[in-house]
Amino acid sequence: MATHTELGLSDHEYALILAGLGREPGPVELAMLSLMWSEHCAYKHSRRLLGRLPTDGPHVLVGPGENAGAVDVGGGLAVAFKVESHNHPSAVEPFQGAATGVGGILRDVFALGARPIALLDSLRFGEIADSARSRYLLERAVAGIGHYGNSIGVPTVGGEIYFEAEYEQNCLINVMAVGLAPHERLTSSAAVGVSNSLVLLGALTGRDGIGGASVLASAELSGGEDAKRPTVQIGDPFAEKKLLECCLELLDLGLLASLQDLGAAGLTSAASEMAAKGGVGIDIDVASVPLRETDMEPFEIMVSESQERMLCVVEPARVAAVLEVCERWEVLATPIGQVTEPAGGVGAFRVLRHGRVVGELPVSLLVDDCPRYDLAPEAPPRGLYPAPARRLDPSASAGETLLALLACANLASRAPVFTQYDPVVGSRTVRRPAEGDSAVLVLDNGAAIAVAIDGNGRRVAVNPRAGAAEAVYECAANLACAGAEPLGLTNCLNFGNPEKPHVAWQLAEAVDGLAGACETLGVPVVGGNVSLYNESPDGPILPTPVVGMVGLLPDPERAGRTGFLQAGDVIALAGRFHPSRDGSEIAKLHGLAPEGELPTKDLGGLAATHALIRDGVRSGVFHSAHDIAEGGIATALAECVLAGGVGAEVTLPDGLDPFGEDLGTAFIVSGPAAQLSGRDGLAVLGTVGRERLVIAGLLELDLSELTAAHVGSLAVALGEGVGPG
Amino acid sequence: MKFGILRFPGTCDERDAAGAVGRLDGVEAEILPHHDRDLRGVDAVIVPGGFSYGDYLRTGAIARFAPVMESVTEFAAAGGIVLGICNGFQILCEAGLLPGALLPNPSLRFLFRQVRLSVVDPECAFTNACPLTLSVPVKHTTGRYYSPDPVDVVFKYAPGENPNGSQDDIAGVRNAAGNVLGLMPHPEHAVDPLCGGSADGLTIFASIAAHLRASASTPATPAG
Amino acid sequence: MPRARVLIRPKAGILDPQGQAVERALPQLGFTGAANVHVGRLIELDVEDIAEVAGMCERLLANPLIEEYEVIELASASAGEPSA
Amino acid sequence: MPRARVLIRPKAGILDPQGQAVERALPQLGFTGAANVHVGRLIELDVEDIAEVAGMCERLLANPLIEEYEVIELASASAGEPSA
Ligand SMILES: Nc1ncnc2c1ncn2[C@@H]1O[C@H](COP(=O)(O)OP(=O)(O)O)[C@@H](O)[C@H]1O
Ligand SMILES: [Mg+2]
Repeated sequence: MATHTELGLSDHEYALILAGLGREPGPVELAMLSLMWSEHCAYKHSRRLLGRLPTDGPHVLVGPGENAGAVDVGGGLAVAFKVESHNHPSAVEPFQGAATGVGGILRDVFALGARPIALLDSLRFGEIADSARSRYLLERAVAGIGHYGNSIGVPTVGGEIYFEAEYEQNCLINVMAVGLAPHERLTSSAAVGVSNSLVLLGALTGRDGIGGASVLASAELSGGEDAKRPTVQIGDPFAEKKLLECCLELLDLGLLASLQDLGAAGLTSAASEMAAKGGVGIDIDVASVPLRETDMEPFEIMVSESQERMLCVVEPARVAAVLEVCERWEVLATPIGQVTEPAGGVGAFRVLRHGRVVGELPVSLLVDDCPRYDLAPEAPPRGLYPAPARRLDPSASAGETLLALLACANLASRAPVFTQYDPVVGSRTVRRPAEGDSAVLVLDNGAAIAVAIDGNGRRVAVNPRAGAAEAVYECAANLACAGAEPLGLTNCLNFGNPEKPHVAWQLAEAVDGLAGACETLGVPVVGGNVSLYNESPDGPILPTPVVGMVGLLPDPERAGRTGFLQAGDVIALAGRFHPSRDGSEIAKLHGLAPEGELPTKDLGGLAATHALIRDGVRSGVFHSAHDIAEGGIATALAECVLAGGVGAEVTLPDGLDPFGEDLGTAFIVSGPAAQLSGRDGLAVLGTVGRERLVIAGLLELDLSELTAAHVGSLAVALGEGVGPG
Repeated sequence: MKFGILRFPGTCDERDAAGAVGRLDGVEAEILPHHDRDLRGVDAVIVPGGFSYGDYLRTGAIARFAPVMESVTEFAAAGGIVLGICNGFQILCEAGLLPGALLPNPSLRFLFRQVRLSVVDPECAFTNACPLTLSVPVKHTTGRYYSPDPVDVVFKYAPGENPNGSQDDIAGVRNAAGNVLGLMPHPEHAVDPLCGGSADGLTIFASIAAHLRASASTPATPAG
Repeated sequence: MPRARVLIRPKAGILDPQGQAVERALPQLGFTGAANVHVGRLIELDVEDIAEVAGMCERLLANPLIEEYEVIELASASAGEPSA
Repeated sequence: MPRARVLIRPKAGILDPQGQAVERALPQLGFTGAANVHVGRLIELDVEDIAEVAGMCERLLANPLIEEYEVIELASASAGEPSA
């Protein structure tokens, strides 16, 4: 039997367990506790920080604490969404790691009673130009996401990808799922009703991912991936598709008292959190759990992370009806235990085998009593991250520079990736990838939502507080370009080892930056995920908070688009734009480390600019709208030209750096001259037309040259399938 | 008039197909689950896209044995109109209701792309209301059509648009009797300009409805 | 109970992109001289009667239009085979 | 030139959804009693040196994290095998 140290518990934590229990835990109990007290399940190093995030808002229906958050979108409909990481499993086996990441976040969304209607993926890899391994990880992770999302019939409508050397050993795979539910189908995971049955739905339980949460997600990756082999989980989107349809039908029929997905720490985590939320106890008999391998120990059954399983609470009189529905969907359903009366207010989690108790723990000990640590943040010295290789001579002409930016891995066309995803299944997709800055999905109430996901680790490395805030602003800017007003936000905090003072500082600063930006824009945080210990022997990743947002637009016919539409339209700049080069894409091409300062934002002006863009798009005055992001205004103009297939001729304001960045603050819009000229808040730059991009005094490039550059490095990296395996 | 839309475990595009059909005046759609032999009196059957049985073993291989397929086979033998889309096409080939087979794309990757289709026979039960070219998306990993024997081609990828190495640019074929058609592109995802910039796909469903109406008034007309 | 091994291969003359991808990838890893690479499916199962397997292949396991199959009887449901 | 046959199977204990799907489908076709069904890949290739094939499996043909492989040397690049 493993010792507490081998299971990742500190001596101090073990002492707390002894005190809480008044005795030594048995083997089943220790396995359960070690997982529930892992970073992944207990948020030991982040829970206190997360309290700083604003969570209230007029549209919030379900805030943090449930499997996913949900906001009201009118007409009795709710949109549920959450982003989650599957970083460490994907570094070990990218195809299955990414695939099961998709499966996991989808379960969180339909556990709430929402039908998943969209996926977005946020990916980070090492430099594909230099690293065959990063090309392999990209290829296989994208294939895995497509495999799961396409096969289960949920469209992948958006995402983002960055390549930085710091992710070489520790790629990031974050996936966001968005679901739709009538209010009355929203379901809690709180177990209720003493003597109600616990019914396990879905796949057989095998030895998949035993100890995954503690071993993989709560420890740094070091060499010897061999040791982690038994933890590889295989995704079965077919099984999950049946499970999804079955669960939604069970909820529609009103047969379930509560529903919860099985993720990290399997049955242990699912059942104990259901019990904690409901203030009840739970009995589970492991002998009734259907197994894929017959010789499994009780502790293995309790912590198995086999995919495609859900746990529900059912009134005894309804169990037969539940089993009947499951049989029709060819979903295995097995009563495995029941809800029990809490004794003196404290529920007990009892694990039995053929009726004999093999473990018994207070639910509160599992769920609440794990210590939450204060971080010991300390600002690091400069020079934390090395300078990247120089890829462009700083004396290159503006034209050459723009072409180099369009071709670089972080800005090149994403088409080689997103053409591997089905963006239309479900018949809601109004803006497909690359058509708009956000994906837009039409709802049954006639309105639409816009969804986007953003994060830029290099800028967070420069200044964690300002960089994390920028992610929120940029995400909101993307929504504004669709004509949408943000309703709620989800986030995934991907950081290194929080026990290191400088990582703790990055994390604390970034959370403050997120919190401040959410307050500025009035957007509540409704959920999220934390992924720590993203480190390799070479050091930590860039600090990478990823922000996903959902916004509402009243009229999908008016959804904004990126591309210039019509020759003769006027092009204008909106926003208080103060670009600089620290932490920018051009600084990276020039071989400069992510250091310096990010531009200070004029926060009142920023919110007003977003409103200006949103209103212009909604009213149809703007034929196109695009936020100025990485690569600066020259890149943004080129992107509008490429997306629209029509050229432009502009003159930039005096002294404006064509390649500097100030994310989330400024926009390029186009529209009829009569409407745009002289409009408040807009500075006219030029007109749409011809087949070239002309920036007066700076560059002249044919559309064909821009297109050739933009096809770029991703197409090369993904040029040919790797084949089987 | 009622169109039946089959649903197997793992089918994904059945709601889309039902929604597409529902846009036509006087046409309703009903989902027909795989385990039920009863076709519920429908006038036409659509076998929609998706990943029936996970596409495990071979696309369409397992779905063809579902109980509902026995009835579809009888329905087709009696001249009933059957349209297979993507996975539905694969299923109909596996079931022997259509000639040929679908093979993996040469890239071995899933591919989503809007393509232009040329209508080879504009007069048949499936195309009588179609323009000569249609803009419709494809999305599949296994869409390379192959047949060792000559086949009755109804849709081809327009020149230069073949996304998957299909033999002779074939995008859709019908059986000898002309009442069963399979195609890889997804007309049900081109029915509303709001969601995709083309409503061309709707004309395929409209063709079927028009054909059914015409044959209802002159019952002796053979399909095709 | 006998254990059957079924080998399923793309028929001669049918493009085998998987085989080609492997053939192209091998030299890049320094393995020269591999040729004639074909990728197919392997199915192994316990059956009551080995004579039934050909029928399973004709109807389900293979598609005779594009694939050929070969059935091999293994000694028994032996040790060393992965079990469910 | 020797011809190698490589059998690649899901490792014991690793979920095999394809094998499960086939196992559930067979009884529907009237084939009862099939059990322990596993679906893997079959790769056949001519090689200069059969000893190299294990290395090919480790690096390309199989995914050693989740699959096991077995290399069988065939008599020769024989007739009866499909050729490119
Ligand atoms: N960064 C974050 N911001 C806001 N809420 C968070 C964050 N991280 C986690 N949460 C919330 O904490 C709860 C537990 O998260 P998690 O363990 O990831 O849930 P699950 O086990 O359902 O995947 C969830 O309600 C989640 O939304
Ligand atoms: Mg959950």
